[in-house]
Amino acid sequence: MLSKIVRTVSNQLIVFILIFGLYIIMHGHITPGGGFQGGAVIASGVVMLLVAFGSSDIKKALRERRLSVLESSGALIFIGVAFAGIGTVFFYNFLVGTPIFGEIPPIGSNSGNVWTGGVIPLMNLSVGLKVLAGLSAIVLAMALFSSGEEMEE
Amino acid sequence: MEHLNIHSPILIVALPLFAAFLIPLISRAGNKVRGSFTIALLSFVAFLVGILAVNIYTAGTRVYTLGASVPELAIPEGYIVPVRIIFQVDGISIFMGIIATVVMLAAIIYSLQFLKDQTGQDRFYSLLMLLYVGVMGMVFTGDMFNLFVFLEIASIAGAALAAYRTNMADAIEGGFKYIVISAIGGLLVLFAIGILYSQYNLLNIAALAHYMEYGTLDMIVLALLAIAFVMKLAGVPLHMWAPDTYTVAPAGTTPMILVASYTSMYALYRVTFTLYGGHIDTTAIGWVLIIVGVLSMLIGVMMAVYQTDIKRVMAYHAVSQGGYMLLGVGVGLAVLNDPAALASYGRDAITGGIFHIINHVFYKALLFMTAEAIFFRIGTRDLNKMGGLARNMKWTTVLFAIGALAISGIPPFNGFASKLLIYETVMRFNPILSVIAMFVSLVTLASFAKVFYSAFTGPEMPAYKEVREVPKGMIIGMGILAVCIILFGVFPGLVVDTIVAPATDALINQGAYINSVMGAAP
Amino acid sequence: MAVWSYIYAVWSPIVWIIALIVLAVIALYVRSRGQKNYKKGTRQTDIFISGIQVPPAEQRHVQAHNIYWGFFSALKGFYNAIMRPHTGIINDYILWLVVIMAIAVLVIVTVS
Amino acid sequence: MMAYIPSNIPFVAAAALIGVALFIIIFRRNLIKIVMGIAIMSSGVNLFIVALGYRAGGIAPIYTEAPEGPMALPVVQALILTNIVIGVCVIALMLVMVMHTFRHMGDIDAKKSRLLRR
Repeated sequence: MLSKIVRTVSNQLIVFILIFGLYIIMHGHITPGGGFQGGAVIASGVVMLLVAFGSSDIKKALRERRLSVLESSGALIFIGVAFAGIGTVFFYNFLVGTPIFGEIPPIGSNSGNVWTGGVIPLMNLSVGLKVLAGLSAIVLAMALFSSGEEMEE
Repeated sequence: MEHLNIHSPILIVALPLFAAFLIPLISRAGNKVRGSFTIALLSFVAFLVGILAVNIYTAGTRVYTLGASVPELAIPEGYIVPVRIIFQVDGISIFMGIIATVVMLAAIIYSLQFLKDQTGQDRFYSLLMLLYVGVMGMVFTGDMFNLFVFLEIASIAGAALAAYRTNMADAIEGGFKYIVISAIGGLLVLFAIGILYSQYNLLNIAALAHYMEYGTLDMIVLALLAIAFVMKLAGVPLHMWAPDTYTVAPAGTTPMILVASYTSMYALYRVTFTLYGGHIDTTAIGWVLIIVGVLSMLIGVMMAVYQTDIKRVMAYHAVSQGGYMLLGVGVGLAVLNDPAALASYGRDAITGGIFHIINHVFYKALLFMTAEAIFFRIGTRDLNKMGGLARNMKWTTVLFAIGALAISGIPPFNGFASKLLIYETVMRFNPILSVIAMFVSLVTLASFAKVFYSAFTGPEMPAYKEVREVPKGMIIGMGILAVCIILFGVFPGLVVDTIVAPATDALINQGAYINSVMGAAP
Repeated sequence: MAVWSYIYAVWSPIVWIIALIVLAVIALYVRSRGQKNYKKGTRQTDIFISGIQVPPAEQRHVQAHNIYWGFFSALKGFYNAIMRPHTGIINDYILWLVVIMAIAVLVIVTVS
Repeated sequence: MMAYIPSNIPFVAAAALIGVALFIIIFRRNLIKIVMGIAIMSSGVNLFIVALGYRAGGIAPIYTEAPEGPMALPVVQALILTNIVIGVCVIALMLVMVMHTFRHMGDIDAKKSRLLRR
């Protein structure tokens, strides 16, 4: 556990890291980034908390079981979205033309419309969920190992 | 039904993937629910594999394009090359798929009892499903980069499974060796794919084969891909990881890791026969395969006789039997451009080499399972400490004897059928190779006689007076494989005609594979 | 369909089963000629080695590393040679990979 | 001759990275260093592949507010992105195994911590 200044600052900063990570996840289809990158950003926020507060405090907040559920559901949403298109073909982009992310962007340079991309933003979101849960679990497990504790089952 | 048939190539890969991530959630409901869910899902997938197999044997190669408006639309309107991810299933793909599915079913049924009191079972089944996904994806995909991705999925899952028993120091070591080898092999494959992409702007195997020019860079790519896959299939002298990994992996997973190795063998054949077919000097490459095969056979079997760890004996035999497959297919490849020799013995040599894959996977899976059954009951793999186990473990003894006779090529078990084909055809190509193959078979028998004597016969050891037979589920898992072994041994002609001959045709007939994707090209 | 013939060999399950039955009949006949008037659990079924004291079970069983002793002894040089590369060190495995890779590139480029 | 050198620098760097990585993996017995070698090798391959898509004066292949001009090839970037994700998994798994090796053997030297040989 580090000093009070570091703890307070990282407590405030984690909000911005979360928002930035979510921004990267949700704008993955029009700007650089995507699910993995955003998830990695949020996981780096978890690393910051680990450094600031020590692994035993974080262990109480981030249960391995919760992370596991989050990770599984991220993957399930991804495959579920892919399955939803199986009326035509697996991975078919069935949302094109619907109000949800269904607008078709103009060809060439444009100003960037978030409501495009069909199923791709949904997949980015699910990948982001999976990556943030998975990377956080890995980092937490390693931190707990180095401090001599075990991850609870 | 029609819908299932159309979408079966992707469902076979996607359903286990879905299940792999659903299993951690289902595990909350208890071990029984998870077990029955896994078995039910795998039975459904096996049913789909059956549908797809029948369809392929009657209607030819199947193409499934992900994300297109029609599954068969490999090349979109206005393009001249395929741009989407394509699943392309032909005779040899579905052959490997059948092997993986049967072994997976047996392994799951066996593991349900084997792991009863272990912790972390939800992760075990998730990883086993992921390994299955990796194997099926590798054999079904028609895209070089997808091949790499599924290779890595199979490697990661396989390494994590090999190191599943983290309380054993050697298990961690075996898993670590496997992941290092796989990571470097995978990076070599990716490097080769990068070179291919830089030259042709393509990733699809059929399209690459269509435009292949075979310049110097392509030769380097061939060497990179071939050596990476030879290492993954444990060919001498790159076999040293195999005994370490197979020895420590838990019983249900060792057969699946073995199948993953032979999936790399499939990839090697796909690269040499389909991707580079018609360009390479088949005689030279064929002889390279033959030399690797003969070295694997000899060194594998000589190392196996020396071992005193029961699973290590079998692991070295896996290396040795891999040599038979390379020998058979190598002979076929060496005479591929000679129609007379190909018709008289080359085709049968390839058939023998491919038939040996399914036979070997079945009996080696059975042997690994019996070895792990002994470990399950007496807690050691050291042959020096065993003795007289046949008195208390009658079923295990019988099943081990079936596996040992099959691997030694004794009729009426399936090892005899494929070895006969290999001896006969190799004899006409080069008699010395055939003599070496028979000698290796002899040493194999000797080595299994040693294992049988040390473990099962002899006086009853006081330490093992109270040993009981393994639970019924484990015997059923092994029994499935034993029944397959006997059936394949008694009716080899039927099996060869139904499932092995289409696989051979798919390898030899490069044009059909290319045409099923590129046929629609303008 | 079940009969499978090739140049030098023929495989037929029926012939095999007949041969198996014949062998079984012979084996059962030989077995039936044996003595049946011994009693289990008495000294009649004990091991007898010319009156020597019978050693305990662990010492009667030949251990695995002693089996084929002559074979390994005769091939000592060969076994020393093939045991040396099997070091079990991961670095050596990769070294083998790099060496074989270089050879393979040379072979394939020169052959074509 | 000199004109070729600048455009080949990425490939030279990739080759150097892969060479360094192979050197580390072959000659360093420390398991952590082997993992680092694999990470470096992965970077080298990634650099090689992403350099294939380079075009002189090209911009990032994103159409949002894109200026006129050629774009770099996006497919290779998608490929290496996949490889980066795979690399993260592989390296995490390897590090966990090294941790367990240290716990069991008290050493992370490849020679001293081995149990399986011959």
